[in-house]
Amino acid sequence: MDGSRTTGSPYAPHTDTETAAMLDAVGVDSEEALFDIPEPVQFDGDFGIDARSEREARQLVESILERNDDLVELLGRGHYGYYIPSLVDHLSDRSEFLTSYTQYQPEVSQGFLQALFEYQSMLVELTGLEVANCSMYDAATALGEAATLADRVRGVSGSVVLVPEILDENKRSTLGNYVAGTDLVVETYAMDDGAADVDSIADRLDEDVVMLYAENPTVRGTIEPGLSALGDLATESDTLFVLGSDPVALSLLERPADVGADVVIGDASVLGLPTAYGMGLGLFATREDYLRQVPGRLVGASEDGDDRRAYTLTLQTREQHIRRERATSNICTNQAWVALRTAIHAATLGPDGLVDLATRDVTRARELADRVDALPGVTAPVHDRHHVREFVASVDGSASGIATDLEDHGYAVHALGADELQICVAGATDDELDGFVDALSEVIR
Amino acid sequence: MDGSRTTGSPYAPHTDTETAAMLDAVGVDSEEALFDIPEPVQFDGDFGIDARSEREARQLVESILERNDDLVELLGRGHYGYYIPSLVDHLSDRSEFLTSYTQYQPEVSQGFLQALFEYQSMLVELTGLEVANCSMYDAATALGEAATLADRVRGVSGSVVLVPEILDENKRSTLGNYVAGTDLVVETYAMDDGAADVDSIADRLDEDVVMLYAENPTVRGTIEPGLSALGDLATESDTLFVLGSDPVALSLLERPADVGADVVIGDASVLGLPTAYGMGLGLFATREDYLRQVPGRLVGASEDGDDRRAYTLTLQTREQHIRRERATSNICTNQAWVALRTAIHAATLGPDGLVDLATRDVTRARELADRVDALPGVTAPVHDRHHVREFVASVDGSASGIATDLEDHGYAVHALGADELQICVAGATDDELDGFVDALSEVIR
Amino acid sequence: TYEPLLSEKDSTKVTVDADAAGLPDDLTRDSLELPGLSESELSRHYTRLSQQTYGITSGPYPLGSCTMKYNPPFTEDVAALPGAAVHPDRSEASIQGTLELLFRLQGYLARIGGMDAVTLQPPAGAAGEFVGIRVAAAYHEHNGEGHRDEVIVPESAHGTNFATAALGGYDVVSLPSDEHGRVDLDALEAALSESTAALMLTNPNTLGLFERDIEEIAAMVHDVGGLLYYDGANLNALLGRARPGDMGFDVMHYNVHKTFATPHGGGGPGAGPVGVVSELAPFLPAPRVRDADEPTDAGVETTEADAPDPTADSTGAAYELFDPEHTIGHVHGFQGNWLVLVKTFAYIARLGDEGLADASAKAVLNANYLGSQIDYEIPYEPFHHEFVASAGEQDAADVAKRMLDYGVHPPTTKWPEIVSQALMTEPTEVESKSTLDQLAAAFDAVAEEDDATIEAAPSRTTAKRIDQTSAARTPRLSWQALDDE
Amino acid sequence: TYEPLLSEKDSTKVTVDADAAGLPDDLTRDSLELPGLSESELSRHYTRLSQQTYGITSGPYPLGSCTMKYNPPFTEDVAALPGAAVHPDRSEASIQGTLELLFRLQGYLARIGGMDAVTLQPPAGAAGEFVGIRVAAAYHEHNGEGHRDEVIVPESAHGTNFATAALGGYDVVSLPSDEHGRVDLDALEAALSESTAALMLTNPNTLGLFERDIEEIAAMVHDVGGLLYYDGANLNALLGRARPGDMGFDVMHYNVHKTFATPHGGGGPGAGPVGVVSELAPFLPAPRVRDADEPTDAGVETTEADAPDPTADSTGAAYELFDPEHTIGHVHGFQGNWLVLVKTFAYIARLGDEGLADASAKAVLNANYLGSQIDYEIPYEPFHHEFVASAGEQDAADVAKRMLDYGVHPPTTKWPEIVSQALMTEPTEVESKSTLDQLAAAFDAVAEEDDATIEAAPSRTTAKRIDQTSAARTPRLSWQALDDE
Repeated sequence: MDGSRTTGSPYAPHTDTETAAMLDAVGVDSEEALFDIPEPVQFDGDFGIDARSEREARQLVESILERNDDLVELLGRGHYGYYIPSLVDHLSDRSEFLTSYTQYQPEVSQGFLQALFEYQSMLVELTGLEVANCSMYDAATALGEAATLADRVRGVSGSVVLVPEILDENKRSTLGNYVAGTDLVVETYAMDDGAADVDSIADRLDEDVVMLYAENPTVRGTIEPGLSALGDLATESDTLFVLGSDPVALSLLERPADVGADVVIGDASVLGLPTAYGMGLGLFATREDYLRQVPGRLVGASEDGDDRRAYTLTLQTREQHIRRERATSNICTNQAWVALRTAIHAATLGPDGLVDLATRDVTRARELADRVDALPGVTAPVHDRHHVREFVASVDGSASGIATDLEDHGYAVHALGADELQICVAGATDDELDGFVDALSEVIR
Repeated sequence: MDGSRTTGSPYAPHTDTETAAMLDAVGVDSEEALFDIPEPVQFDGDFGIDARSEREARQLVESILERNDDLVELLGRGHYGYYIPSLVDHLSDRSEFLTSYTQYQPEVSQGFLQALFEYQSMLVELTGLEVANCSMYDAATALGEAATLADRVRGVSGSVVLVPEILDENKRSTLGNYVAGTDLVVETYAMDDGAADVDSIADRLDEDVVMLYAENPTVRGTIEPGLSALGDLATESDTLFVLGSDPVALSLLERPADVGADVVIGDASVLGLPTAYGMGLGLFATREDYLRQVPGRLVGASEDGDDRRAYTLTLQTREQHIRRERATSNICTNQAWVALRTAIHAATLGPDGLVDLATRDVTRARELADRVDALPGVTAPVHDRHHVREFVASVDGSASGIATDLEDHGYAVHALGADELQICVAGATDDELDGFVDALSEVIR
Repeated sequence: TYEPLLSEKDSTKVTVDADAAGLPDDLTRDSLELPGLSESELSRHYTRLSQQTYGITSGPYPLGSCTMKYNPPFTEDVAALPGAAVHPDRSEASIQGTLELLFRLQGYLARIGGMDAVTLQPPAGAAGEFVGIRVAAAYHEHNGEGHRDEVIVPESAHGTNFATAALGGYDVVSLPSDEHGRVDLDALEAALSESTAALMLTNPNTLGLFERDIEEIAAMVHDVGGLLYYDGANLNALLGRARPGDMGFDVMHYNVHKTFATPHGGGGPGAGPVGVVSELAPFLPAPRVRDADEPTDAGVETTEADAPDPTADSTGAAYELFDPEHTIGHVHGFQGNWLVLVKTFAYIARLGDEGLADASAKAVLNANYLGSQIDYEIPYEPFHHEFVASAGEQDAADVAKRMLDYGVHPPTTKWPEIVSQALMTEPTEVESKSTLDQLAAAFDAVAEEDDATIEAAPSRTTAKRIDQTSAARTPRLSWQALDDE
Repeated sequence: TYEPLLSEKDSTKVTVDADAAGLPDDLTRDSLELPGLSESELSRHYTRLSQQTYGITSGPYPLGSCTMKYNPPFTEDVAALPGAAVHPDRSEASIQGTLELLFRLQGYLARIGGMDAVTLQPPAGAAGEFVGIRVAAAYHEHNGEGHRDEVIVPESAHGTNFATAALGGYDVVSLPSDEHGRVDLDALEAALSESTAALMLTNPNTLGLFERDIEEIAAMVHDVGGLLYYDGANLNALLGRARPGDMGFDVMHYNVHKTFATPHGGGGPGAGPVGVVSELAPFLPAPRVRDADEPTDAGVETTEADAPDPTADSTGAAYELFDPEHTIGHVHGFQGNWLVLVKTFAYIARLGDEGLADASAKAVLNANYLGSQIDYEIPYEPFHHEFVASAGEQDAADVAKRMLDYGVHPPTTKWPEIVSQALMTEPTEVESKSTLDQLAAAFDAVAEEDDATIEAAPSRTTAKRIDQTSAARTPRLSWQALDDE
């Protein structure tokens, strides 16, 4: 078997003959001779990891993931299991997209650059802001980046970042790490029946506050009625107004630019990704004023040598590989491929589909709240607000006990505190919601 | 919603505005006005088929296919569940391949033509014959086409097609339909302990026999020891010698050209397709002498206007779209995409992998036969022959009863007649074979 | 850019070791020589080859009679479900899902075609034709009319019609068109006789014209004891507006690729299910699928045409295979191209009545709109889903090659011969107005060009014009043949 | 050929109907204007865009420090398994599969890096660096050494090292190389002080050279109370031959894309797991995963590094999330890029010890072979998995553009600056000798060309040389911006 491949990496193509020829060309006797590692730090143990055939490796992962229970997830709070059209998978899985690198050679990367340019453009339309980057990691890290942006561009001299008291704990914690190297401190503002308490915020806003953060919808599914008021307050106090949202909500709810938002962050992978254990796509859009302080990558239009339109990464002098410790962020690898998926998903829906989806998220949440409210021992929604996708219900008895019992019936919901459940309709079929109401009525009986 | 799409086909892109503009350009008021159907044959009923979202249609198929039991298939007899490397799916699913038409415009079809040319070349190497077409439907129809080829090129004036008495019933039936429009009749020859009875064939071969068909391996998994003898006999009697096989068996067993085969048929999708309820890929190779009598499509090398190598469908004057009722076959659409998959699968294995696979099919079948032979009440293999992939075992008690009991244990095997099981190792993991032996020993207890 | 053959990238010769398999030397080959390349190298090879292939995802593909429409990728996903991978010899009890899908698809197709019973076994349209011809033969034979030895085929029919009739052992009687491009009734009258086994017809015909006299044609054929065969190639024009069964056809095949958007795969796999009226059902290939609780003697499942269509779930009924009473037997090793049938089912379930009817409406609208926008003459009207324009003084094949330079796929050319220098054009329902405008612009640009320009085309494609003559004169059909030169 | 923007194909403006949602007008936007295209049109759009994108399946991609290797597609399949789609807020009991995979991956990585505990949360390499810096800060703070405010970074380091240290609030102290291209020990001595929080290092360094004095460097850093951080960018050179933990590193990140072949996706998603020695484990981000039956106080799972590796099946053990005792909290909304971690696990499970060691061997062999075949000078040796050649009198960026014309992707250029006109080249283990020969031919062809030729390049690409300056001077970052012009 003259041309046999050596054992070892299944993805290294070398035959024995080729390896020998290459070693000969280099002028050494063995691969070992190419390693210049002092003896004391050489590793001669093993990792204890078995090699497997492709089939065996696949079976191993299958056998592990089969341990995950097959539940209908009525979970929300930032991650949603919308149905993803097959086309999104088939197009984004094309190997040229999937296996390409960051577009540092734009002449051979026009396709991906254009897709990212289109992604940016969709977010510009959704937010009404002039600039969107082509991704951060997720909503939490985008919030952190917004805070460091506020720190850089502060119009006031203060140090406070003001966030809702109901802010998701993980987001709050991530923000804490992002501001740990700055002088910023994170403080919270009160909520009034599930919405920002505008009066108390008005009292709090002064020159010490560099950034005000609000979410629409909030983490409890309520639609914020007071965004314009917050925007006005922020303008008056020269505070950066940062709004958290996502592409589905933005298709229906107030346009951030219209309420005075300076930055919009959020998780754009509500379109494009299934629930993926928290994997996300950080949305980051801002006003043109802050263009040169934006973190992350930007794709711009330019011309090529034939004066035809062409796309390229631009304003790279903001970035770490050029500006090093004076960069606007340390981000390098981001979530480009997820952005591609999100753009394709949004495009398959089109504007009609997006508005329909968000509209259904409002009406179906309302209908489900009414149905569970009709059950004895359940009150929903807890907040006298409009909701999108999800709402909080209060229950007689232990919320966590009910949630566990619901799992046994095949449904996953959030238990909040002692006596609240949060329930989400996004991505669920009508049959699944019917089944859930039945299961809940049985569990609380 | 100015640009809304009309309801109807989700794949027709027309907005209301566009439809109106197009009707206007044509000069009619409605789509209905474009149909020139006499009133008596108009259909104004409905099919009673519900429209569904993509998600619902997918769920429907899922809910139906979930009814198929998840069994370990130790079934063979022409269809095998070899593991298919992921790369085969990912490459063959590329939409340019999947959604293209027959290559009647070769200038924009070079890629697929080259892949088919390479497929043909692989079969030329495997069979040793000079010509392979780029597919028939499956082994049974390829056998039928071989008979009509024999009819056309007959060197003798007879009418008999001679096939093994153990020929698969469906193949035999399909052959019957293919020769129904000719003067040919199908007769069988006897087997001797699972192999062709060369002596009785020698007695039978005369000027009346236009075609002699043998399989290697046979449908019972035995390797034919007498192929050269059959080839010699066929040559002497000027009979077309047609051999049935497949790419895995051909990688190890005697090369058809070396035993005097005039035609090789078989199912090439043993590589490239999973068990797919009998879906196949008809292999058809023959000697150059019969080139202009070959059924089906052929890809040839040529040159383009720049004198560079290019590929094109060739010798199309054999085919139905040119020669109509004098064509070599009525085949039009064939199994091109399956041939692509088979070529990719064969290429991922390479010659080492192919020989290894076939070698393992011999050794593992032998080992499994030994293991089940050791069980009380089981004798295996029934035939004192060499086997590849599969073998027949005789059992005390009802074969069909045992097969049913094995299904309850999660294993599918063939029951043949009253007291024989046919068992196949191809594609099964070692764990699965261990489990099967355990299950069998339990079932026969 | 040129992609080398696999064999030009590597050629590895492996000596076969009979001992390793425990076989005697004389049962094995000596060696095997094939390319031995890594996954990465193969990945690049086939990725490049794909990029040199024009598919429906590359642009419009208006091949008349070929019906190239968008293939929804979700149908690939469902065909790839683990539950779809079953061996053909599995017990019926263990593959109730497969049998349910086939049974329901039989019903879908019966209803769509106005037929009583359907076989899903034929693996392609031509194989479906062959089943139709074999069923007709068996029917006549059963009725003591085995002497019928002629099949009538219109001159403009698809080549497979002729070849299929011949393969079935019939003499082919060719039928000319009348001046309007339809069946010439006088010629038909002359062709019909007690030797007539069947007339094979498409409707709309190859010119896109509806055979207005179809009722009379059916009566004439039936009067002499013949059967009327419907070639389903053009069914995409009629969905929900007319059904072959209602027109008097006795047998028909469906091209699932043309009508139900299964991908063509560069030449297949397809599927060519065949529907028949109840009299012919006993002759259909074996096996078919039926509801185990409602079997019928002749194998005519009126139930399958009338069955409800549960939206979200399996029916849960029990299904079984059965052999029709006078079956012609098998025409394929098992049940045809199963994975293609799964895609067919998924597509029909997606569109439903409304979507299917709209597909035909938009297919006809698109053809008529495109026809209204091009400068080439279209001699025969009113056409439906396709039209046949004439390239006039130009050579239609050259026109097609030149259209490639405009980035679109050309129409089918030089067929049917009833139109001189035919450009047979079928845009299908999936093209947008703007794409049709782009196509029309390509037609019209070429219409203005001189012969020298179009004879030199194409120049912007992967390969320039390919020499077909030398390819046929000196066939080189493998890399071995190239090496031998 | 030019592919129009989606917005140039269609622009549909939808008026938002607040009533339909039952919302007051002032809670909704007025309208939404985006392209409204059919599946077929989108399919063509993105298919064409993909064809205008160079991926690892297009050809060699020898970007130094970026480590572009073949991405086995089976890892995509397992990441697409239905069981992988779980919501981050699911109960631990209901996602034992996810937790098992993460736990076992923590163990794999700990063993490969010689570390005691691993967090999988950082969603990219730079995020991993940030975790390392934050963990170091928390550790020093915990020990009453919060005054340490300097991080030392070699001049030739990746830009993220500098930016990360700055984001963490540290002053960056830049460290020059010695004449051999390695850490200058005298300069290090001068840089180290009681203000030193950490030294960030890659090994092999950016020139591909192993830092031979690594033991002494570690001792020096530890002597002043600093921590030693390992940037995993170059780990693909050392698998199975040396481990950062054994060299004295206290913290490290792994670039799963570079070392474990997860696809780069045109810029992400990646994952940047971080491994630490046991002293630092209590400070790792929350949550991590542990065996519920063997929890440890500090969260150091010696069990995860020692656990057996069952070949075919799940372990069946029970797993749980926990917060390390002095955790820095979250650095991501949940657990990072889960689907990427699934692919990482699958790749490591495929290769095993033998495959991983061979990957490094072949990566080093390939770099050395390619280096031996090109005409450009390589000033620093002996290099491992990558080398930095000098374009000499040529402009390295122009050399790169010209290489595109030869159908290959060029190396990383103009970095590290220690080599003038740097061509930083890393072929990885997946390239064959023939591909390396093709690459060498491209290098050598360009080396012979004059400045005018290379300055005019590329000419054979989708776009010709793109004007970066005007793109930055007049930013047009959306189709809206183009429309406004």
